[in-house]
Amino acid sequence: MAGNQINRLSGKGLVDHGKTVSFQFDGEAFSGHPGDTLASALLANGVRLVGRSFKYHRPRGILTAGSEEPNALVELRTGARREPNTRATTIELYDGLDATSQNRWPSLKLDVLSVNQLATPIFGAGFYYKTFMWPAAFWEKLYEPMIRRAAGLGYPSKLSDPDHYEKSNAFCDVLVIGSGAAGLSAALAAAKAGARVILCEEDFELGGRLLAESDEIDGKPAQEWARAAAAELESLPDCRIMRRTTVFGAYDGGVYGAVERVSDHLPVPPEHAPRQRLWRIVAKQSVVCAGGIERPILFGNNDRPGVMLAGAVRTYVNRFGVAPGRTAVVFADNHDALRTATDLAAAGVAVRAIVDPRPQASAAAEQVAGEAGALYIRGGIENVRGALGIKSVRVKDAQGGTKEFDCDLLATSGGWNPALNLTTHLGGKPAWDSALSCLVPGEDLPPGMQVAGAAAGQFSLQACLASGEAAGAEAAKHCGFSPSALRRPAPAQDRAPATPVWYVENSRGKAFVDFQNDVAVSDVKLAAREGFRVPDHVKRYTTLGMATDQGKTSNLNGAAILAEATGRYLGAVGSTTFRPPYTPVALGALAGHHRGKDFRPTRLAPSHRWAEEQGAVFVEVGAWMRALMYPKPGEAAQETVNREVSNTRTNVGVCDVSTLGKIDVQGPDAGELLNRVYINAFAKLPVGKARYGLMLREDGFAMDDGTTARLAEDHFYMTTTTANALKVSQHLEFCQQVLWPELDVQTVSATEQWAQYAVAGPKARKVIEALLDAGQDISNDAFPYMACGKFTVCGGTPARIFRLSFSGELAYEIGVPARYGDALIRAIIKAGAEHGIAPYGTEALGVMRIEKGHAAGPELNGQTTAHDLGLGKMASTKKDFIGRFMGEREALNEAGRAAMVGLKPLNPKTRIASGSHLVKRDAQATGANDEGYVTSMAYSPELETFIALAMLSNGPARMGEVVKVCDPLRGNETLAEVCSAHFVDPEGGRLRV
Amino acid sequence: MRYSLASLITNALSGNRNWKPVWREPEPKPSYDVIIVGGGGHGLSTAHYLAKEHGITNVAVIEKSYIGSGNVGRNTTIVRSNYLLPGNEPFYEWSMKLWEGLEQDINYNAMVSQRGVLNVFHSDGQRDAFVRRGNAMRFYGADAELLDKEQVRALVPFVDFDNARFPVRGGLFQPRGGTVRHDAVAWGYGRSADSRGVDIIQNCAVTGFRIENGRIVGVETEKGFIGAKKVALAVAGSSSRVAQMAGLRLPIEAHVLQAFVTEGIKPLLDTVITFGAGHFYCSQSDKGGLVFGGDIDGYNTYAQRGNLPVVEDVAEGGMALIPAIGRLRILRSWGGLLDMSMDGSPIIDKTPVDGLYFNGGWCYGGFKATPASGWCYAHLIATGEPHPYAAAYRFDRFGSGRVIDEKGMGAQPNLH
Amino acid sequence: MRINCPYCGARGLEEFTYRGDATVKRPESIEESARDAWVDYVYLRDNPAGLHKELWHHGAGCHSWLEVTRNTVTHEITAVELAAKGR
Amino acid sequence: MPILSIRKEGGSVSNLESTSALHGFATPGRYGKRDGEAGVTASERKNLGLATVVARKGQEAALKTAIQGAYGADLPDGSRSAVGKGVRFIGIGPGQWFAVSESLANEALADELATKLQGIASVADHSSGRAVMRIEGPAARDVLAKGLMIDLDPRVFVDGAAATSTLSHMGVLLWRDGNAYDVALFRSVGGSFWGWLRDSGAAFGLEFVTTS
Ligand SMILES: Cc1cc2nc3c(=O)[nH]c(=O)nc-3n(C[C@H](O)[C@H](O)[C@H](O)COP(=O)(O)OP(=O)(O)OC[C@H]3O[C@@H](n4cnc5c(N)ncnc54)[C@H](O)[C@@H]3O)c2cc1C
Ligand SMILES: NC(=O)c1ccc[n+]([C@@H]2O[C@H](COP(=O)([O-])OP(=O)(O)OC[C@H]3O[C@@H](n4cnc5c(N)ncnc54)[C@H](O)[C@@H]3O)[C@@H](O)[C@H]2O)c1
Ligand SMILES: Cc1cc2nc3c(=O)[nH]c(=O)nc-3n(C[C@H](O)[C@H](O)[C@H](O)COP(=O)(O)O)c2cc1C
Ligand SMILES: [Zn+2]
Repeated sequence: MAGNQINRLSGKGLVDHGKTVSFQFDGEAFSGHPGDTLASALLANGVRLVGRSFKYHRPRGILTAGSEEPNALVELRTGARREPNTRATTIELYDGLDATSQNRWPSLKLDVLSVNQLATPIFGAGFYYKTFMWPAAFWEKLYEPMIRRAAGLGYPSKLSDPDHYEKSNAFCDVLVIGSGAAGLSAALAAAKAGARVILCEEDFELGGRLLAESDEIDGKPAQEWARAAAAELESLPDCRIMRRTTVFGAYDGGVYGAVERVSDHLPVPPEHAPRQRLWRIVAKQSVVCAGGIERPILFGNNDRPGVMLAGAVRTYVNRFGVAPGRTAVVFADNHDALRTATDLAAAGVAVRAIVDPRPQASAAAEQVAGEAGALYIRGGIENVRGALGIKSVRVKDAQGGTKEFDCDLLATSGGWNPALNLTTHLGGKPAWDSALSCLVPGEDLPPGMQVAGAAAGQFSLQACLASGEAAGAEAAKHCGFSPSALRRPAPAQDRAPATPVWYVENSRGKAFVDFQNDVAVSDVKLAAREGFRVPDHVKRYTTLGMATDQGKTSNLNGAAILAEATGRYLGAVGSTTFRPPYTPVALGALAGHHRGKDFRPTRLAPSHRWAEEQGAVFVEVGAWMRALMYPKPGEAAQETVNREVSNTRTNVGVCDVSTLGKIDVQGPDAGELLNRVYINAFAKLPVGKARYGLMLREDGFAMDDGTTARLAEDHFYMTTTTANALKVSQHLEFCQQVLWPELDVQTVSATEQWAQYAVAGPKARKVIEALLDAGQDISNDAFPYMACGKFTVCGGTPARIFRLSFSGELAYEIGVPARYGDALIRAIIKAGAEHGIAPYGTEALGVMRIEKGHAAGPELNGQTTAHDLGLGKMASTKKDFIGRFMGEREALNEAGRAAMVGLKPLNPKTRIASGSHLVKRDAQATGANDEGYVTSMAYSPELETFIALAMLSNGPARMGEVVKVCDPLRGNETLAEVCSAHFVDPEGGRLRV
Repeated sequence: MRYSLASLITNALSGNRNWKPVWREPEPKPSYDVIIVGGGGHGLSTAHYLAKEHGITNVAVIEKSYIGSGNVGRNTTIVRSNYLLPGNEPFYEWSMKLWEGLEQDINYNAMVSQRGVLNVFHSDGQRDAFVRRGNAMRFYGADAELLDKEQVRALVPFVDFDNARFPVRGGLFQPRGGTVRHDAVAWGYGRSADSRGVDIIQNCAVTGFRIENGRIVGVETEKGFIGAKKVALAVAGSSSRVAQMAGLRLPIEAHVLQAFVTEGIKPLLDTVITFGAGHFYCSQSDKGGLVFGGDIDGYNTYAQRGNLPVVEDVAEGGMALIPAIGRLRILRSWGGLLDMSMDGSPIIDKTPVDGLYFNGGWCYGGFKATPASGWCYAHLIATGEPHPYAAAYRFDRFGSGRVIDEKGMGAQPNLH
Repeated sequence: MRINCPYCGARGLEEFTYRGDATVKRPESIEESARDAWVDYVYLRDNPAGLHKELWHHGAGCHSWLEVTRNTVTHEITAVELAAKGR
Repeated sequence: MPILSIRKEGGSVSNLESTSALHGFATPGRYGKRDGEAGVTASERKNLGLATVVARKGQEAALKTAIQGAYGADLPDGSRSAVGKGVRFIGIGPGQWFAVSESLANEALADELATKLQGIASVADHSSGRAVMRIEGPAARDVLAKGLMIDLDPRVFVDGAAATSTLSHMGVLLWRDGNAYDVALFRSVGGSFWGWLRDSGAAFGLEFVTTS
């Protein structure tokens, strides 16, 4: 098969000619060499047609040799690993590579939607804003689906990405971005000065343009110099070289985002290796040596396969050993591109002509043309023939004469633009350099950033080497190192003035500016005519620069056309904004490990494993998994809950409440702090007692509730709801540190330290007594309702016991150090066996608290006040506390507010769905009649009816009234009676036995 | 020039050489009846409705940059009316109605796409909260459906139902919700206002206000003083900065929200989806890019760009919801300045300065409000009375406690 | 963005939570006459473009509340202090 | 599980079996790359005494004197540790330290500290609330770098250095002990931590061994 590489230049370039690699493109088998990209291998095999454009489905080839490629996008890999829109110019060839062209049907050569080209006059810039409006209903049904199908490029896989990703963090003194002449010099200078250096290179080889040119450095071929520099860097202990790593963004504080393509050059990631790795690099200094990006000169049908940037042609010839064509024409307005003619000729490619659009003839160009055996013509390209690949070009000379050249390659260059994207990510603006005719990095670089080489507008090799070295040394100096004297003097005059030509006037056919998005010169002009006169408006109206290449090869040409069309100086027109990422970044890499079950950490309660053994059903509560219920085989969910509730109310149940937030509050002023954060008083709470408290936000709305126990004069133990644990800790720290730093109080989270179980039910005491070590008394007299204390259980295990009840039954909460949590639940079950103990989950817990009318999450929704929750009377009038003043605003206390009540359906068997809204019995379900909503609902096995808690306008004054419960979302309406929220044991007798 | 099939063809036949500017580029007049500060969606829609509904055409919209350069041109384009509280829901539902007739009204295709907005939930508690919201929507005549897991699967089969940390258990769906082409909204309203005589003055920042005896008399700008009987602010993320020039201190903080777009792909996602457990919401643009976003960065800023932690957070949410997007690539990320109000709801009101009006506090949700905001603001400016749909959007609600706090987060703008 | 915590050193944003303006002061009085001061404290903000004193909580680190002086236009941080001075 | 007879286990008496935070997740053995020496070795340091010591207002100097007297350690004013007799004190915040001890196991450390520091510091026990994992081996830094955004260069993160930070969305306290890193994590995330460690160490070969 190797024999099919008809355009391979034997022995030339850096590819490994000794080995072949086989691959497929559109189902056809080809071969290439290690060191090839898909693009170079395709070109080696004489394949020029690679893709179709976005709008007109025009046949497209390969324009560049790097990550700026707008045309040669393919679907790489198949099945779940399919990667649409992958640039053939950056895909490293591997054995078995399988790529498919995209945006064509039925085939690349014969594409039905290329009929769009016929309608190009109608499909001008922004045409869709002017049409598809009639009739209105047709948009969703007809126009939009049609547009959506036609738009987009490759097909995404709809299967879960099978590869894994990870993230890593790195720190350095100096981050060098790019490994061309400038980058290697910068890294060497900084590393030799002693700085910790990271060098990132998006390519798989170090060297940048050095790999692509036939330059010499210090008397050696540049490629050799690059290899030696890389080897020297590798040998330095504090220099880390990261190949295949693109720095995609600069962020505040010296943070750089980079993505390393760990396994993309392999068929599949090796075992244990990720596909890609996101790096967050924290650098004290950075040196951007990202090089330059060549821009084309535009002319009619400049998008034909075979039109290629002049620098890319050299890359294919010199680095990959591939002749991108057999017969070439060079069309350029600059000196640099003449090397293309030279290198092509040296590689045996016939160069027919060098076409120079500049007003003045160039003696140098004329000479190069002579040496390459080409004609030197001052003029422009008028047209390009050959839809699926260039067959010939027509050149119009300065005198108006035309000449047709048969050729299969047209190398074009309009000059170079610094790759300055990263220098603007923190809001910096590039500056216009009128001598170089390009944008260069501005003054307002991100803090700690320097720019060198072509990225700084230093285009000669000498200047790249010198500026790289100087920047590397300077960066090291900023980090406190003393670099040795610079080796390379900066060249005296390095600013070859450019006479840029942006496009050829009056050429035939569409001249494309933005290839991928099919934006032509005429579109930019049309936009200007319609009043879109700033680059950003033109971009948005025409989509210029919005494709996957982000206009790397087109933005400046676009601005130049706009400047001309609006009669302005190009330097004054400005530019659009560069944004991260520099090149597109896979979402998988940005997510790293955090997908699937690893999206977020999972917090497991101390009884988790035991609960699993019991067959518990779990539910996510924030980060926690909690047991929702413990179904017995064959039991329906409602039956389970009923059983758990009834058993708790008649015998005894146990529930893991360890997930509640627990905060240890110590110090002489602990009571005072609590006084200020709770609406009710805590300072005088006796030692050995607990109290329920409600906290407000400073705006007067309820924030959280819970019980707090006083374990010693200077020691309280606060509990919060599971959901708000972090928020409350943070709030307390705010109060301590910001509001009242004078208080002598210390808080620390104890949530993880204690495994805590609620043991509830008439027989609860018996169970606890069975666990208590001898000589301790928890009788009702010794340890009444709301008592708390330290005990030992199960032979010396330290325990805290609280006589608290959420269920409304006689109940205890028993806490032990969490490492005993698993053993304790087993011990509780064992001790309770003779009393009929059964575990209950959060569902049963919810039923019982609703039966008792205790507010919880659905009622503490951040929109309710103490008044709404029926707790207004609890508020102390003697002290200031968080939320007091704002909580007294009239609107937070007025009678008409929705306040908490109970609801019983007139028919006990009818559910009152949570989230239903309430209206008067005879009123319609409309906004004007809305009087509140149902917060929580349960079936009460004890009362044998559904019950609910609701927030009802003026609710407490409407006991006995029948209201309509409306759930139009599910088409239900029910009548219910307003009642007290305390459904079961309203006097609380059961708590106190 | 009216857009029609005929005008499109006629122009195509003449090489598209005869299209006229979509708006004029007038020099400012010495004075106007109304000056609107801010050429975003709200400013331009206000101008359109002032002219069309109230016949007030001696109006200038003054924009410091190019029109649409603000949030109207950088948002994730989601429109919906799935609000909870009575202060909000009727307003946003009115906005939905205006969207539905927008293109005929302004003769501009803004690609109003009613592809549906799906909010998934993961627990019974979240479901109940969504039910409360869905019912509130139905009470005010909006559409809402509660979907179970299988119905969600039918809409978005590639969501992770099997291996998720927070499994999807259902969703609240608003079929009439969807997306609208962001830029087209600015341009369409601008074109319509211009054609009715409104002057759109670009690249002209307002730098101060001239207030005499407590009454506004005009604005200082980069192009000099311009007199006005009434001045109406609609500067979104710049609200505090601009209001401060008139001596006002607002219940607003400026924050940044980032948004993202992937490379264009063939159709994947046919609806708008919002992931409750992570910070991620996503739709696919007609061009093929997945457009998505997440949480705000969370600190006061005027920098119009965000930081890496939120980029990662959003990607993590995306991968957790749709693990098939791992190999799709983010093409561009950007930020917009949000006027985050203290209760998360907007303000459309008079100010203590006579003749100076304020519109702001839209947080990350004002794009969908663009038509109704313009409608109600124009009403306020023209009549001096708040429009009934926007009657709750007053400054004094913070003093009285009649806040409109959809999320129940309190006076903490970065949490709304 | 990285905040140089006086206790922990420079740490990434993800370790902190934001609270906003550090210059607002909780009124001492709960008399009706303090109403404006309360509304100011809870709701009104200068929200400047430029230097801003603001509170951040180093929740994933030392749990300190920090008073950070930061430019809201450039994100440059010019000072970081413990909010509880003398702690 | 039967209730066992009373036995003494690290300072407290209990006939309840104690359970490791990694129990049921991590079993000893080799994970990831199989060939060659393990790049990273992880073990759980069980039964450590762990406690926070927070100075009371105005008592920081007194506290320092007391600790110096009792344990011969100078409480550090920053995020690093001081090792005294049997106890390591790690700075975790202004006026706050995290004490770690092998000899004063489990509750014993907090009990002793509370007694000795009565009135000058607030002491809270965390011996059950955290699991302490020891991570060591040639690839230890590379593994930790996948979760921690802390510069672990040995010249920066010197022996005894410490950091309170997050690791893969989990709060951790990390300190360096010789060439080993100790990571104290919250007990409830033991399984998630292990999942992260297993995945992050796989490329280097991870050996999980148990101690104590
Ligand atoms: C990333 C992101 C995603 C969003 N996603 C959605 C979404 O999906 N759905 C939704 O409903 N909303 C969304 N929003 C919110 C929505 O975009 C905004 O609330 C809304 O656009 C704000 O109104 P506007 O269009 O008038 O603002 P803008 O477009 O910001 O207009 C304000 C204008 O005022 C100008 N201005 C400022 N200062 C001056 C001055 N001194 N003189 C003159 N002019 C001045 C600005 O230049 C700007 O053009 C999002 C926002 C962002 C940033
Ligand atoms: N004479 C001319 O007109 C002209 C113009 C431009 C360039 N040049 C030549 O090009 C060379 C420029 O040298 P240089 O060192 O400045 O640039 P370079 O182009 O040689 O190297 C830049 C390197 O940076 C890498 N890179 C770019 N962005 C990156 C990112 N975000 N992350 C990681 N890697 C990234 C590229 O892959 C490339 O290897 C010189 O040899 C110069 O002579 C000449
Ligand atoms: C809905 C929507 C879709 C977008 N799609 C693209 C896109 O396909 N390509 C692109 O480059 N930018 C896209 N953008 C981003 C814009 O290029 C630009 O970043 C954004 O409007 C903010 O402007 P700025 O980056 O110039 O500040 C899109 C923006 C929005 C709001
Ligand atoms: Zn800190």
